Amino acid sequence: MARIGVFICHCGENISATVDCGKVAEVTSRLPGVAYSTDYKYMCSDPGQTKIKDAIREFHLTGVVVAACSPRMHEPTFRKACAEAGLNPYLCEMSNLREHCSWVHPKGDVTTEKAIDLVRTLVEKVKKNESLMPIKVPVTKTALVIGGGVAGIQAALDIANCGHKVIMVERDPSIGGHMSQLSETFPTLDCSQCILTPRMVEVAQHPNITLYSYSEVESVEGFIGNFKVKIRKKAKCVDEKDCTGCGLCTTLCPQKKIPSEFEQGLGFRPAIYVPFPQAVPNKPVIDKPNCTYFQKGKCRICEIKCPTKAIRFDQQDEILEVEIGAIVLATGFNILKTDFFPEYGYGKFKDVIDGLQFERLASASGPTLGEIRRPSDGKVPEKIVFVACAGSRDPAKGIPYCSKICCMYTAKHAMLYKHKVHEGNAYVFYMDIRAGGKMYEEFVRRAIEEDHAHYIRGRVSRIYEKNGKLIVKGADTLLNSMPVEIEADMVVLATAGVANDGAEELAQKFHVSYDGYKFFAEAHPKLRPVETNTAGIFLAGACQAPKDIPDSVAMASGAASKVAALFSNDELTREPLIAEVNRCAPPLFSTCTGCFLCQLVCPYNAIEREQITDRSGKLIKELAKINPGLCQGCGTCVALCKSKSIDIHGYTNAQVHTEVLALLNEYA
Amino acid sequence: MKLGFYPGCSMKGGSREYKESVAAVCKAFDIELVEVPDWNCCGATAAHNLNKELALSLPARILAQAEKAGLSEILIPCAACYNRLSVTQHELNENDKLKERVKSILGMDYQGTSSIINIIQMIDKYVLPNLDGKVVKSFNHLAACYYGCLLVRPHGILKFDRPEDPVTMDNVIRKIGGSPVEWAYKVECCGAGLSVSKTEAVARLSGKIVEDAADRGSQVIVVACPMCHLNLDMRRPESNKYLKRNIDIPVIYITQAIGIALGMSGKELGLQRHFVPVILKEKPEEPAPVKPAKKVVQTQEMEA
Amino acid sequence: MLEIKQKARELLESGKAQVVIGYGKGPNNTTRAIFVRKPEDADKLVLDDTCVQNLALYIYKHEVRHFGKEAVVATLPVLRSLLQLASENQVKDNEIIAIAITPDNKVVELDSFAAIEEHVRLFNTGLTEDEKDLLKKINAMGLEERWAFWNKEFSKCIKCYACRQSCPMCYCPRCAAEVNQPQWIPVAAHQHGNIEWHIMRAMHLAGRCINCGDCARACPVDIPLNLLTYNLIEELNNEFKYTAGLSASQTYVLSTWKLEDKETFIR
Amino acid sequence: MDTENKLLKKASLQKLIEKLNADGKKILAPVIKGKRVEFGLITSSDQMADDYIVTNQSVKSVAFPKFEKLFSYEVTKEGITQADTGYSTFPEFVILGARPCDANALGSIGAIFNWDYHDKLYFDRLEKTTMISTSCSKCDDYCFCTSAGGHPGSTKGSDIQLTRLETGDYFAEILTEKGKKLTSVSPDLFETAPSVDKSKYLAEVPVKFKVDEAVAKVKTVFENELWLDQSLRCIGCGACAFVCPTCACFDIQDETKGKNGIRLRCWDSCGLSLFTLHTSGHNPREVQSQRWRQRIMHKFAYMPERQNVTGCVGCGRCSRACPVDMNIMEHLINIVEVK
Amino acid sequence: MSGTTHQTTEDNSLSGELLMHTHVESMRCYQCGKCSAGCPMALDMEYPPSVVMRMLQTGDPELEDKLLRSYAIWVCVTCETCFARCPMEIDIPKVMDYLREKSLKMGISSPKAKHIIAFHRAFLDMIDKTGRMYELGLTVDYKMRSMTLGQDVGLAPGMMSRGKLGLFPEMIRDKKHIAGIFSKTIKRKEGGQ
Repeated sequence: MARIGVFICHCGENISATVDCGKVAEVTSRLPGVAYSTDYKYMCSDPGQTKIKDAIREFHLTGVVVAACSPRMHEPTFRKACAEAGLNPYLCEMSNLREHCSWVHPKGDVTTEKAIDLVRTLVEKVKKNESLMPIKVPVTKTALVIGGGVAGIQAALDIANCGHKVIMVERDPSIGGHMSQLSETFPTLDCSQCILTPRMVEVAQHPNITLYSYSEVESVEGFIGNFKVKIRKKAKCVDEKDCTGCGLCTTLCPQKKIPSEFEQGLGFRPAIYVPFPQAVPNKPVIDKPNCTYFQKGKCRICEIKCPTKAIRFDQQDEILEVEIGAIVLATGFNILKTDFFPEYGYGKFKDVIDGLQFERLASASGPTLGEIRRPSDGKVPEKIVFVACAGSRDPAKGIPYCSKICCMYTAKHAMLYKHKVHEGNAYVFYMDIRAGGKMYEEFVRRAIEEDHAHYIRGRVSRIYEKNGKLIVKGADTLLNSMPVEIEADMVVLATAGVANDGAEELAQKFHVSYDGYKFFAEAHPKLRPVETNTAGIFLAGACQAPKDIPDSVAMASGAASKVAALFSNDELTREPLIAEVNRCAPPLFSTCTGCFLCQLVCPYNAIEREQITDRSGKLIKELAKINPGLCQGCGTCVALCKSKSIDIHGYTNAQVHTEVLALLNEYA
Repeated sequence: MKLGFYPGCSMKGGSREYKESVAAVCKAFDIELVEVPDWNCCGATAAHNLNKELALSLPARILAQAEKAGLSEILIPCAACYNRLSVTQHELNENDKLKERVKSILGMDYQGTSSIINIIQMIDKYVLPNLDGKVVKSFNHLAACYYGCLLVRPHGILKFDRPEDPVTMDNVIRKIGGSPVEWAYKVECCGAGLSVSKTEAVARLSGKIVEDAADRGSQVIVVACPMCHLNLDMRRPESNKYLKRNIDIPVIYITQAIGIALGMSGKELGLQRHFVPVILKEKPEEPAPVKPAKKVVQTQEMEA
Repeated sequence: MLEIKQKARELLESGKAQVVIGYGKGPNNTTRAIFVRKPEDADKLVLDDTCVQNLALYIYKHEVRHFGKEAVVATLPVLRSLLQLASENQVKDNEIIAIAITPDNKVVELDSFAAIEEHVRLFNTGLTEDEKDLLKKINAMGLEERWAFWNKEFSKCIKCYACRQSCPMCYCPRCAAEVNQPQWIPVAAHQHGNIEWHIMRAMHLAGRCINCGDCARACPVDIPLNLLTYNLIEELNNEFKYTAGLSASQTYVLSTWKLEDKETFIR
Repeated sequence: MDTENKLLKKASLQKLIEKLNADGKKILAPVIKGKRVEFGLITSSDQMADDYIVTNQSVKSVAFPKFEKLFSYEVTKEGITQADTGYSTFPEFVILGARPCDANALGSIGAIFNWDYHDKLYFDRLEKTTMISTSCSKCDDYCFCTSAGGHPGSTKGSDIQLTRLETGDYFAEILTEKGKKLTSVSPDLFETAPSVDKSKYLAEVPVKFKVDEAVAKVKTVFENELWLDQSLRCIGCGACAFVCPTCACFDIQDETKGKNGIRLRCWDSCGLSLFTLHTSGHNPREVQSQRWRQRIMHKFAYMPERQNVTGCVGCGRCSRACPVDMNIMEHLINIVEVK
Repeated sequence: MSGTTHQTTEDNSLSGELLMHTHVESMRCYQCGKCSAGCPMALDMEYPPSVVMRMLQTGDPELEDKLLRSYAIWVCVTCETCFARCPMEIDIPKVMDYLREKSLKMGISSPKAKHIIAFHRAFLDMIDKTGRMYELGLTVDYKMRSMTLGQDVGLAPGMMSRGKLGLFPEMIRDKKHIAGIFSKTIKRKEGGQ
């Protein structure tokens, strides 16, 4: 027989002003199973808590209902008090008389009646409460950072500096990401490479960081604190230990005209190559599809000439399996493909380029050594047109969002151009200037006022080539939409930032959700911006949405701090309020039918398949099993289970049922 | 094979050479054109400028007549008529209420099931596959293929080719031995229906088209629309006046180009009816072409 | 019919199957399920218009599974049941051989889900015109009239669970109606208990019912139970272009979400 | 008492119904409901179904309804108080037109309900019920009463039995005091009967097996394979048991509302898998063949042993109702034929 | 601008009317100007397309009136370039059609556009009468209406000599049908021309 204690709190006058607390205590004391009932001015105070503890001991209470304020604040308080008196804390529940009753209703009998209803409901529930123990999950204190751009680098260094192991996986031969391609950065115009390179080197040299470049994640299993990740190390065909990075091979390779990815196709590289001089690791890889030996079966010049005999043509991809406690996704973004703008001739006219290409032109280490020369004939452009919102804010092209970074880098481009070609003319077609950020607006104004970039408010309709010029047709919407036609030498499109190639597959691999544009989705847009819906997986940088360097770095540090917090304990303590699939005697083992429709709906991927076998190993039955490390207790599986084989501890079917009946005054 | 055929008014008058050449080409490929019985004018720009219901009802009558005659595929060589009929069919198919209203105006049943094709689609579908061995005289000219507005827009409804940079007609020219030029005015507007009522605008717009074609070295402009032809050919004096240049590039229909390649006579194709005399210069011998640099496939590599 | 017998004999003789679930004749010229285990018994198999029972529910019956590899004479509902069961992980690929009839009356052996899927595509799987008419009729009733109609029908129910037991999709070893802690659905065959039972069952079949009609045929008191699922079938078809039992790999429509899903059904 | 033979004119039946109604009795008779014939309340003879073999459901629910309140209770802080049922409020029923097998079957159930415990509810209801059976003038392929110890004109369990004559009038046998009492509402309606050879009006139900042989044989085949063979197609529903006039298994359920609750008795069936499920999860009758065997054994072995009656009257309802064509007569013949 | 500017579409504004009749949401326009930038006739318009859209957005009756009296709506050639490139997929040509029809119905069409309107009317009258367009007749009719007798006279002999100008109109057989269509549409609305 249940022996429930009921404690009605006045909350000063917060509750007692409209609810007759004494009456609530008196009426509820008569409920079957209630062994003790009282009211008090401040239940959360020390004397209040003492009342609860004393009553537990004196009346041998089997459950406690505290009718007070929101459990958000004081549930831990009262549960702790109960635990101190020897009662399992999960046998204590709070009824929220303040927010749910006294604050929202006037004083009166009806209000008191409602308070009684609320308390009675919970009394019935607590009768069916069970003692629960918090769940402990061991934590592997190694983080996996995917992506070696500025966000990944920042996250890796921050975690590593906290003393935890980090594995970094980078798809390309070198880390550095888009930031390493940039010339200067807004709004300070400091050199991108100069600030990034030391960080890249730091990653390579950090004792806590293991870098796998030219590698990809093959598969992910497990859950927070206990991921098992397979990494595919693509064959570089160069022995990393033997190679000294002397670079001789790259100069001897007969293939010299392969468009360089790093130079955005504006420069060339050989088939055995280091993407850029400051690359980390600074050791070459062989690009098999473009290598003469791999394609034609002979050449081997690099192998023959290598002073340390480091070339390994027979090297195969290698699969590594690592145990990981937390994952940071920092896979970055991409820009629009060239077939996106037929009306601008993007991809058709050589001198219509994108922002990243302009960065390479402006970069001192770029194909033109920092001189602004147009790709078609190497001429220094006298007139250059920048087109903002090229693809962004364009629902017709499927990208209604603002790419956020273009306004700033376009201003920067105009400025860089004017700094390098003093007599040149820079035109910027824009729709709005979005320069929210420290020193950002000032930066744009500088481009206009000091560097005399011609800003024209209007969208370009068409660009075509004529006599070596690019005719840009726009309109000035601030001048009655008067047509504007500019004969430019070069056009730079501030193409929209889009989700990276393979983002969707990657998201599915990691079971993180993503939005309609395939950017990874954060768990909460405001309060959990670096977490994903899958516990233990965090986001950093532009894989979540287009963002600039400071934002990416800040987010990376945020993700790193989340990882560090997770790693601060050996075990992860989780609330035991999670779902469980029932078990019963053979031959059923469980009433679960193994339809696994629950598996489909679980947002946390917490449902696994468990096989029941007989002694000889023959499969008897396949059941759903809930991984306590992953389950967040959302209850979706419970709602879907047709055979009612799943229950959530703390909110069992029986508890909810009895609560409903009690509320209808039909309690058992 | 049989194909439904809606010639449109101008083919009976101002652009009869278009009809003549369409007929000649179709005959050469055993395509029998069955005219929509008792067809009427589609209403052109005038109707939709002044009255929406009229603008829908006139084309709907044509389609209804075609349906009644059991014509499931209708060739509409005039780009303007093609556009009006396609748009009408689309609008009525999208809006049942409107369809009912139009049906009551017509006093006829109308389903909207016929498929409508333009001249280039027809050539692409029925002529090109059977072209082998038929070309007797390579169309060895630098040609500016002019598509105009109404063949490609609105793309959502017509769904023909690439709206900003169409290539189907260029491909046809290439197949008959011609060299299409890269130029900028493929889909720019010629001024269309303002030819008579606002000639100076048409002179300007058409002038720019002709000028770009000339500047790119074109020896002929190929069109697929009587309206375009009118503005580029008949309005040449006005456009030359606007340009202060004397450009004498002839303007011919795509069907005439094919006819020429098939070895038909100028008379058969109605070339003599053009204002700008059709004198086709041969494509100059080119110096050995410089091998173009291998097409750069730009890959935007990313981290991991 | 001859071919069916032949095919069954072949399967049993070759050992490809140990039991053929099919239709046979009982006394009084009735049609019933039979379980042929010996090649010589294959002659007992029949297939005619009276063979309407959905045999799919026998394939997971413990005693039948015990015989070994099963083959089943598969009418369209049986095939669709197999696919639906497969999508719910109740049967595995290549586990069952389906002996099916093509639209031009040829006997074919389908031993994989892929083959069954292809076969099912040859048939119309939507509601028939008659079924649609019935649905229209019931939906044409006003709310109160419909409520009265169902109340009257449900009042007949004796809770024998023939509807559940005849349904291949009702494979739960413990039905939700049998959960007694808490007792969500009253056991007694009173009005309240009957309504809750039938509505719960219909809801559990939403997106899963393959419309074989066995529930209604099994009912000893003639409650037109399949009328309940017609509506669900139509709604899911209209709202999500979804039909149950067309593919072994289709994901359950009511537990998946697509960007293009409309939400107009929320009223 | 000795049987009194009377003649009830066709027209008099209607008058009898009116009189009984006026006397406050409720009359249950077979009525046509769609494609089925079921017992329903009538107020006039033309509401009665005319042409039927047996009703789809048996008459047992008059004394053993599909669910029945046993008592009500209230939970208070001090404990539980139990309130009594409304025994005395049972209405008086007259069953008009039950078949001899049905009338006979109430005795079989009665034997169970009066075995180790006298079930007051059942007998109180039965006490208030007068059974006017009608003998069978036709039968179908499912009928096998003659193999189950009955026959189409059996008067066992009836208070009055009517046999329809070719004139449309009824030959009425007043069999019990209760029957006699019923006729007293209007004795003049029951006229003196001419001498009637009742057997001439009865259907011929062929004997398929001897009931004693079946009873003897069933005891010997407990381990036989035939249970599995017979029950392979059984889907384990309760249709057979619920339409059976002699099945008496029930389940006890509590239904609560607030502090109050009622305890109900509901039909149950040994064919349902839950019937013997233990709390532990173990089920002694794990598979359907065991449940099917139990059903037959109970009717033909255990009941004859314990209650000295067979649990089957040969009405054939279970076979007619079975969704998968389980035919009890065919199966019993199989059993009898086991060597 | 008057004080009644920037109404919402629920009001009896022109943009609300447009939304109802053509399903074109002028409020979607975010004034990027791509339409005006690509419009071949923008130079001739006092209100280029993006300005037209802006005027509609204001809901200001004065601006709406100006719009309906504008020359811009008549000079639009419906080349669809604006629609093809509009990032918000606004069907501006449809808007223009609607504005023209309304302008005409209200009798406030720009006097500057009288030649254009005259041409359209002559064109339609021709169809009304014959079912088909007949160039010579059309030209004569138009010139009578627009009083531009001198213009294009030089063309006629050229056309004639090239067989491009028939002397007699081609008639369709079912003229009544066409006349019926006209009387149920354009004439109904304009109360008979």
